[in-house]
This record gives sequence, C-alpha cells and structure tokens, in this order.
Amino acid sequence: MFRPDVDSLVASIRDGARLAVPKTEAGVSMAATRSLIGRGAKDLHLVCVPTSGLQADLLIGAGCVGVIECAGVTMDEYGAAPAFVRAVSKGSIGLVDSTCPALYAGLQAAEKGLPFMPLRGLIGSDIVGRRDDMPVIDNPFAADDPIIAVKAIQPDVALFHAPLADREGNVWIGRQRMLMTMAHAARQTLVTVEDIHDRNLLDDERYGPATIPSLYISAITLAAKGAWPLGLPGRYGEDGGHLAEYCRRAATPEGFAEYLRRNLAIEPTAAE
Amino acid sequence: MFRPDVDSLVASIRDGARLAVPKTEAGVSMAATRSLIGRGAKDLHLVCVPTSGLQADLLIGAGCVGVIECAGVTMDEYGAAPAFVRAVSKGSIGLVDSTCPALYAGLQAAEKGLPFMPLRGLIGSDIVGRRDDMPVIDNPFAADDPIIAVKAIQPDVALFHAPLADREGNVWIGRQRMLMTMAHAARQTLVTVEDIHDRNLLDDERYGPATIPSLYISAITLAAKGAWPLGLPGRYGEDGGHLAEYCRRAATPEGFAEYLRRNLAIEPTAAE
Amino acid sequence: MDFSHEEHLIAILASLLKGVGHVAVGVASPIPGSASLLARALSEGSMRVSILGSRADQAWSDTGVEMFDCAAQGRIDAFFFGGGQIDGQANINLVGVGDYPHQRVRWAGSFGSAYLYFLVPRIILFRPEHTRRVMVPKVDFISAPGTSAPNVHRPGGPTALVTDLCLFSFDAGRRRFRLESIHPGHSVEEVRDNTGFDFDVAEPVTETPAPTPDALEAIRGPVAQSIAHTYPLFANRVFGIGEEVAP
Amino acid sequence: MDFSHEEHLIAILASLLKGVGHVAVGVASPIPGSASLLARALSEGSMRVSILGSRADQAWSDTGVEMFDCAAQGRIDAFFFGGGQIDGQANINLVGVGDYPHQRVRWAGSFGSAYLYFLVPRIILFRPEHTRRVMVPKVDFISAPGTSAPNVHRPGGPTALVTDLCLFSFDAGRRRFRLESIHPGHSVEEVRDNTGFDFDVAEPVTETPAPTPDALEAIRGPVAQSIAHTYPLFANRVFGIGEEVAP
Repeated sequence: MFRPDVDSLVASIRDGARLAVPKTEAGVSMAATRSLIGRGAKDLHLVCVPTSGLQADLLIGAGCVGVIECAGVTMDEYGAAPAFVRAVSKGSIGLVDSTCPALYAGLQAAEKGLPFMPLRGLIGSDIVGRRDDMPVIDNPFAADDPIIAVKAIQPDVALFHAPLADREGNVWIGRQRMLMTMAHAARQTLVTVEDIHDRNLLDDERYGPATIPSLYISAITLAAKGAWPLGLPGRYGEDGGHLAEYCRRAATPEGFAEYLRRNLAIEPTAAE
Repeated sequence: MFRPDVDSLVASIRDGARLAVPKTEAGVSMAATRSLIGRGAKDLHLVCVPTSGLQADLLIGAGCVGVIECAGVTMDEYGAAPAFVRAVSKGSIGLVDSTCPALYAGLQAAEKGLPFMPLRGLIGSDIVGRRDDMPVIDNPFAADDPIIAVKAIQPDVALFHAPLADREGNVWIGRQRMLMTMAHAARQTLVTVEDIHDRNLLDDERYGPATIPSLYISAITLAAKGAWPLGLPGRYGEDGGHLAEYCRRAATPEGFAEYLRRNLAIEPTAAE
Repeated sequence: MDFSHEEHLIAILASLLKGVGHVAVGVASPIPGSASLLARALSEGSMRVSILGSRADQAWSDTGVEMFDCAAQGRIDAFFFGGGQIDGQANINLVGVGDYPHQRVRWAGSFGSAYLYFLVPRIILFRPEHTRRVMVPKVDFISAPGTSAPNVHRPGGPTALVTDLCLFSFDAGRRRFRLESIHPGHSVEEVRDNTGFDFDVAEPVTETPAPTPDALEAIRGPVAQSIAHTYPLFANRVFGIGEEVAP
Repeated sequence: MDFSHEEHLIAILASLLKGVGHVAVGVASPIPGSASLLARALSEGSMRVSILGSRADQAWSDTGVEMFDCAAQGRIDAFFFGGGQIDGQANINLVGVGDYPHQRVRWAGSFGSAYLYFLVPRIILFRPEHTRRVMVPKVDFISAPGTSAPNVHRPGGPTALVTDLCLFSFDAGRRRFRLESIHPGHSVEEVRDNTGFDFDVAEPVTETPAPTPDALEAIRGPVAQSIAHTYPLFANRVFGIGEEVAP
C-alpha cells in the first residue's frame, strides 16, 4: 500500500492508461505529474474531472498525452493553457470535448457498475454532435421526452493529492467529493498525501465521512507540498508567481522546454 | 428556519404527504414521529430509506400510513414489526415492496433532476413483477442487454434527526450520507437536532464535508434525545429494553393501544 | 472437542469463504457475521470483512448506498442471504406467504437481495430451519431469482445453501441444488423428507466435517468478542459473553 | 459620480438579478461574481449567492457535482455564461474557431454550459468584447444551443446578453435577441456595425442607466473586499485592493 517515493507510485501507471485527474483546486498531484514527465510517459488518455490546468498543460507539452477528455483546460486568471492550445492546433492530441456534469455522470455510472447514466441538457450541442458515445434515448416514464445517455467512464487509474492518509491506507479528502467518486470508479487509485495521520481516519466521526476507505486505494506515498505550484484546499494556496511565470515561458515551445529544464530538471526528449 | 418545538416542525407535513424517513440506525426523528401520531396524521405515503423499524411500525399502528414503500420493516434483533405485519394481513395499508438500491436510485434520480436511473439486478424478481413503475429498458451501448429503469422518487418531505445544526441552518450528518441524498431529493427537509453548534459548520474543514447546506433545509428544531428509543450514531445507543418491551406489548392491537397511552400519553382514536 | 450447533454452522459457513478477498454481511446475520470473522482469522489477515451495522468491521465511509455500489464495482466477493422460502431453482422469498400483497404471513421485506443476488459472485444461502415450510417447490414471492436468462447481466448468484441438516451446492447451469454433505447425526432420507423440491446428490455424499480445534479457539476468542459489538443478544446467548439485554 | 467601466458592468448585471432567490457564479467570472454580491447587498439579504471557488460565498458542501445537481433540482435561479462566439440564436461557443477538432483558435472548453444553459431559468450572457469576431452569424462549435425543440426538457435558457456596448434581451420563442438599451456614449449604429447577426430593436431603445450611488458604495466596499478572496488579480486591478500578485 505505501510506496517509498513518487516514482515508484507512478510506476503503476502504464503508458496508454486512461488516467483520471481532478480539477486544479481539488488536489492535483503535481509531484506525480513531474514524475510521469520525468519517466517520459506516453499516450495517456487523460480524463479531467471535470477540468484541468497546469497538470494537463505540462503533460501535453511534454508529449505524455494521446487523448484528453475534458470540459475545459485553463490556467484560470493566468490565461490560456499554452501547450494545450498549441497541441490542439497542431492536431498532436486527440480531443474528447465534454461538459462537467457529463464527466461526473460517466464516473458515477462506473461507480455504480452501470453501463450509462441519463443526463439532462446537451441535446443539440456539438458536444453530443461530435462524438458517437452520447446517444439520445427515451425517458421510459413519459411520452416524447428525449434524454442523453452518458457512457460509463472507468479510468484505469485515478491519481490525486490529498491532505491526509492514515496507516491503514484510508485517505481523507475533505469536501473534494469528486475524489471519492474517482476512487470508486477507477480500477486503481494512486494518491500522494501531505501528511500521515496517526489514528484510523474512519474511526473518527469527523474525518470518517470524508475519508476514502483503503478498500479503494491501491497505493499511497508521502509528498509534502505535492500539489505545488497549485494549492491544496485548507493547506496552502497556489503559487501565483510561479503560475504566471509558467504561462509567460510556455507561450513558445522553446520556452516550455526551458521551463522543464529549469523547474523540473527534466531534459525534454519527445516534447513538442 | 428554526421552529420553537417539534409540533410546529411537524405542522409542515400535510396529511397525504410523501414522507421520506431513514433507516433505524441512521438518525430517525422519533420525536417528530410521536408528534405526528399525537396530531393524528393521516394517509402518509412513507418512503423508507431504505428500511424502517419502530418508526414505521408506530405510524402504521396509529393509523397514520396509507402506503409504505420500503425494502424491509423489522425490529431487528427484537423481532418482527408487529403493527406492520398485522396491517399487511388485514390489507389496511398499501404496499410498494422495493429493494434497498432501488430506493437509493430513485432518490438519486430526483437529486439529479432525472426522470429515472438505470439499475442492475431485479429482472425476474416479483419486485419488478408486482409494480408497473420499473420497466426494463435497453442499454444503448450494448446489444441485447436489458436493464431496469427506476423512476425518480421526489418526497414531499424528508424528515430525520441529526446530531448538530448551526445557527445558519446547516446540518451535520456524519456518515449517514443517505440523509444528504434525501435532502437534495425532497421538496422540503425537516430536521430535529440533538444540539446547536455555535460556529458555521460549513466553514469547518472537518464538519463541512458531511454538512447539509441550509439551502436544502426547510426547518429545524432542537430535540434532545430526539431519536429515543432508537440510537443516534456517535451519540447514544438504542434503548434495547424499551424496544423489547414494545415488541412484547404491540403483539396485540390492545397492547399497541396500551403502549401509545403509556409511553406517548396518546389516546389512539383511529388506530388499528 | 465439544462444540455447539451454532459453532458448527459458523465453521461450515467459514469453510465456504476460502479464497474470498472481501466478504460483506448484511443486517440480522450473527452467524454469517461470525463465520466471516472466523474465515478472516484463519486466512492470516488476507481477507477483508465488512459487517453492516458494525463500527469496527466496516469498510465504508457511508452507511447507505456505498455497499451496493461497491458490489456493482466487483469489490465484494461473497455475501449471505437467508430466505423465508427457498425453492429448488434457488429463488428466494423474504416477503411473505400467501397471495401478495395481503399475505397471511409477512416478513420484513427483500432488503438488497434483488440486487446483490445478481452482482456478488459467491452468494451463500443460510437458512437453519430445514423443513418443507421453508424448502418449497415454488416460492410465493420472488424477492430474487436464483438464475437469469443468458442476456441478463449477472456476474453473481447463489453457490451454496447451508441448513441445520446439510450443505447443498447450486449449479446455475442446471438450475438445481446438489446435496454435498450431511451434518453428523442426519441422513439423506431426512433431508429428502424435509425438502419440498427435488435436488441432485453428490456421489458420494460425505459427512460435514466438525470444526477444527483452531477454528473453535478462534470462534470462542476474537470472533465472539468482535461479533458481540454488533449482536449483543446473540453473543450473550451463544457465547455467554456481555451483559444480557433486558428481557 | 464617476465610475469605471467595470463598475458599470457590475451594476448592469446586478440589475438583471432582480427577484432572484439564488444566483450561482462559475469560474473565471469576477464581474458576474461582483454583480451577484452587489445584487445581494441591494436585496437586503434575501438573495443567496454561490461563487464557485469561493470559500465564504459557497452554498455547497461538495466542490464537484453538487452545483449541477442543485441546478437540476431547480434550486438555482440565475447563472452567467460568456462565449468566445455568440450567434443570433444565442448559441454559444466556448471551444474554438475553425474546423473542429484541430481549430486554429482554441479556448478552454464548454465547462458546464451544455447542461446549465438548459436548466437554469435565467442565464445571463456576459461578453464585454462586442465585435463581429464574437457576435457571429453562426458559431463554429455549439457548446450549448440557445433554444431547443419543444419536446426537449428545458426549464432554462438565455434571457439577456450584456456587452461593452449594450444590453440585449433574448426571446426564445422568436429565437432572436432584442436590443434593449445602449450604454452611454454608444449608438444603435455602432451596435449594428459590430454585430454579425440580425436582431430586433426595442421601441424606444433607452440609455443604460448609470450605477446608483448606493450601488457604487456597495461595489467599492463589501463587494470589492469579498470578491478579492476569489479574484485577487481582478480586485487589485479594478479596486486597487490587496497585494499585487507577482508579474
């Protein structure tokens, strides 16, 4: 259950894996992301839950991503996600454009062992129109009431960063409940954590309700400040200076390579 | 938001309401149940989430229930639910026999504003066979893969007992997550609580994730020991002596009437 | 070594859990709960046990839908069900006897059976009372069907039935029970006389083995202590531990 | 009383929230967020505001699916969307320009628009840039359609569009925008010249009113303080409060 370091955690993510990652504010394992880039991971099918930012942009720029399934990739106040935008224009990544509730619904279907979940809205959008896995079906309880069916999304791996784990392998996630859904839905769940809690989190009436039981957790490793330069709710904020600097540098492929060299001590080989 | 007492809370439950109540261990408002019986509530459509025990049995015996929709009514270790069993045999209540995950699925459909949720299992059972609101539909993503559609269950009122509320009207439920689903699904949510917490529960990183925001709460009243003689997780256990005594007395209609007189100071009029 | 009937049933059920990674136990199931704890004790810690209503032996953070979702995810390998009536095709009835809905005998209800019976690979039926009242030709209400048409998604289903008299296996392909072993002191004839449905008989039918000394030691030690948290009345009656709960 | 362009936009959007019980604001929306806080301040506390990503102004206990479920429950009355492109039928495009998928201009993505645009009764489109680049005859990608066939469940949809130049209302029945008011210093002709789609014009078209002194006071006081928690760069630039974040 416990891995000695981030590299050995990330070794469980094979190239080509369908990898689910949470949105920027929810606990992104940037430590594991750097390790994936360092290893030169390839052809990941990134499922953003439901959006991403720096994490997706770095992985795309470093050439780790084959397909990105998401509702939005953005650096928020710092601007557009530069490597993502370039990769889309060049056609170097596959795109599965989605909408937030459809990504949640797909994961919830997998969580429930269902082949699909119905979802309101979407009819007539190009999100439905540009993919073949969102058919319109009939509401069986009303006449002439079309509704979208969202196919289950079962990730090979869910990967995120959380504030706490205990020695049994239970993981506390606070109010980032999408992490619970991701862990329920995925075949494997890999977690970096800020701290190890000495007592069983499930036994605590306040931690317990927001704790993912070890049943769903494949492996954990400690990674202090593991979300940096993103923030971790309740622990630390994002490093805005760093994010602004990233956006400025990554505006060109050369600048992106320079960022990898300088900040990750990584010599990009297969990057853009 | 805050009502002065249980009777004024319960005044929001009109006769004939579709009333959702949680299972015995999850925080049953017995205080409100006694008040409903005292008022002589009539023709309730009781939705048990997903089962019930003393609460349903008392309401049925006192003549408050028109229909019960549930996956099980039992006094657990203390035996069968006597008034429920009598009412079924006499045909004095309507029955919608269900199964636990179908009740959860129906509430989750309402929570998501969906007309239905698909559900595995059930095909070929008399649960499906004996009611007309669980059709078999086709999985749109596979050939010849029938699956049950569970119709959304939107209660008029969700009623339960919780450990804590704060002064903003947020309610902490611990790990009884079905209470969150009930509050999301129901038109109105009425809560009795053990205690009032001085600080905003949503602002606390440990209470927050298991707190129902006031957005979903219609009214709250304080009722110390409001689950008695049932237990409240983390606060107090059930009163086993009382429950055994109930089962013994309620074994006959006369004994049941006697129990109401003695223990609830209620003179049953329209009871069985 | 002497042992009680309950201790024997616990040991028999535990023997059916060999190789299981995660067994879950529903409400009102003290003997299956004890059997699961025993199987874990004998597995040297490799088995996960989740007992509904228990605080200590509880894999979940939510007391409601999570167990059902967990089963559908394929994370629960074994589960127990009883049955007010059980028929020869392993259909179970937890609802009542007579014409539905206004039945002359009414039980609690189907609970999660209509769902878990389809999804958990190893469902063990446990019903001590072995009479023609229980083991019927055809159940009066199908809470959960024993088998399904080939096109119905069904990774799970019944695999065994344990009673006071014997142990049956269930063959979903043949849609029939097979008598595997008879508990000491009983006979095939006695089983036949008390069973309202036809069944196959293993060749040879063995005698159900007695609990091993290791098993008995575990049952009376950690298993008894642990099950008492969830089932105090049962633990008091069978193991003589804990306080007696008021009459 | 002098006011900035941003302050005016905040006041205009707030005026569109009259009578709303609960307004929710998505990510990357400092002006709509400020407008909602202003509307609440002017409503004397009867309005609920939920700002995604804010800790203080947040009605939810979960940062994920809850907002979408909440909208489907009918518990959110108003929401804002922008649009990289907006066409005359109120279709919005948040994805990009050119042939999908390898578009020459790519934006972040559709976020929750394809869903909330159907379910929230009062969707206010807010897109400051009023040019033919944005206000197009037909969007290149429909993130969310402005209207739906009568058989499609659609309790919500767009009701207004606010730009740097003017305020439009949207009539779902006619599937057309109507120019309601022009911001001071601009003209109907200027709006026409910069709009790539045809629209109706109210008779008469009024001038968009300036913020009231009460509104300005609230904007510069509690609204500015509050929005700075979620949008520090914005608050620093527009209200000069908080520390400047590194270049």
